[in-house]
Amino acid sequence: MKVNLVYFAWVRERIGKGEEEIDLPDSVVTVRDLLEHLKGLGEEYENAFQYTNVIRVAINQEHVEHDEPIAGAREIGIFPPMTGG
Amino acid sequence: MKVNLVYFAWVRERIGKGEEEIDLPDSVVTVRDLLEHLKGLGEEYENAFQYTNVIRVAINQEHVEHDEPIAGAREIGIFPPMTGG
Amino acid sequence: MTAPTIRVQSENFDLQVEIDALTAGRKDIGAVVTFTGLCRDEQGQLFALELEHYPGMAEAEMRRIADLAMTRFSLLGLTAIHRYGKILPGENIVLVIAAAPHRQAAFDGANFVMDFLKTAAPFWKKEHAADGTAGEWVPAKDADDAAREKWR
Amino acid sequence: MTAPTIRVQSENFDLQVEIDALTAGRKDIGAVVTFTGLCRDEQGQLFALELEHYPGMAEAEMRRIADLAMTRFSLLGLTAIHRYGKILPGENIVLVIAAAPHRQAAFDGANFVMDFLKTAAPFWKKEHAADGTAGEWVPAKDADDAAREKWR
Repeated sequence: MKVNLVYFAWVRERIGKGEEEIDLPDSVVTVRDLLEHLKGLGEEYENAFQYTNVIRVAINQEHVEHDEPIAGAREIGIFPPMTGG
Repeated sequence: MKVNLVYFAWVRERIGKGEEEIDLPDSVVTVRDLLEHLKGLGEEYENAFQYTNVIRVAINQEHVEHDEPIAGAREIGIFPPMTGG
Repeated sequence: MTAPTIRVQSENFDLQVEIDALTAGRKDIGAVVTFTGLCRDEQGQLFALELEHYPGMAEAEMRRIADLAMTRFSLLGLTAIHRYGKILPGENIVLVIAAAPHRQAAFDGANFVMDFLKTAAPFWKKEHAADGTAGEWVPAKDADDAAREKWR
Repeated sequence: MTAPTIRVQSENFDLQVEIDALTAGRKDIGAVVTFTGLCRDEQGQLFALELEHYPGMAEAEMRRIADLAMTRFSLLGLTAIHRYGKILPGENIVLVIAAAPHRQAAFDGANFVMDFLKTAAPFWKKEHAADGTAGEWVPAKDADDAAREKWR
């Protein structure tokens, strides 16, 4: 499955890019699986996803929990807790 | 004792004037005494002070309760409950 | 602590102008909350409100309320402006601006000032009907007294 | 019910202009509450904040929050504007305007939108120090999550 990933704030800075398209193995079913998979893609990813419990995720621009399935996602946003307002 | 009385809103309209100086007998000690005294000054006053418990009073431009002594008052404001804001 | 700005005036006000005056040159204000009270049309039957006030006492009472709010919510600035005279539906009646480092104090400060202003500042509203009939004085609302009680 | 006005922009905003746009030609609005969030200087050490956002989702999330508030507090109008890019101390970051027939709904509406906007709208602040050193991302506050809980 191919998905577009978009990164923001320190997640973006640590990974070193704002977006990428990646091909996921079938074993990646939920958001949690995705974050664990990304963690294994290299030092910069390991650095960004050291503490996955603080990471927030949006599928198709809507917030989701970590147990959400990612099937059918066109765009997955990955970012730290929000600090706007 | 002479005091300046100022009236507002429907109290003013019922009495037919916005202010007056009146001379009070020594028996008038509190705000309550004053309102009862005014009630006896004629039909327009009786009409204005029919229900004295709703009337609000300020001495020297500060709100006071009906049991407040009026001794030393330069100006006594008499008016209905406020409806600003 | 800056002294509150208190005005009783017949003219309208501009929120941005008043906020700029309050925040100019400052870098410690993180939150500004404003409340604007407008003249509502009661089912198309209102021509205008006429606002009467007790000159001198109106400003004094607004200042007392403002000082209480400044202290209670540690505000960095406060502006309260109340209009008098004839006010048409859709026009402004009253403005309160509260400035604070953080948002809850600014919200509470503006809300507190409005609750006390409604029940303690010497202003009275008279309604003039669209059909030209003589106006009625707006009765005081128990709900306004109740709103004030939440700050005890 | 008028649809909320939602904007994400780099330019500043003018409160009076935004309120006029919301209330123009209406006579049913009795109360307008605004919240403005400003960039505070942390003890003279902040040169600027840099606001990053998730384009598209930022607007969508603000609209979801605004729609919730419109329904929950029976608002007559709502505007939410959030800036992005470099913002200096003393400058505006965010504006929320809530219009209602009466004051408490307007206060609650604006407060609710701010509580949810802080914790759910995809914006992030980075601090740039006055001495030119590399910026730090502002950490999320537990207090902001707690503030949101009061609406449950």
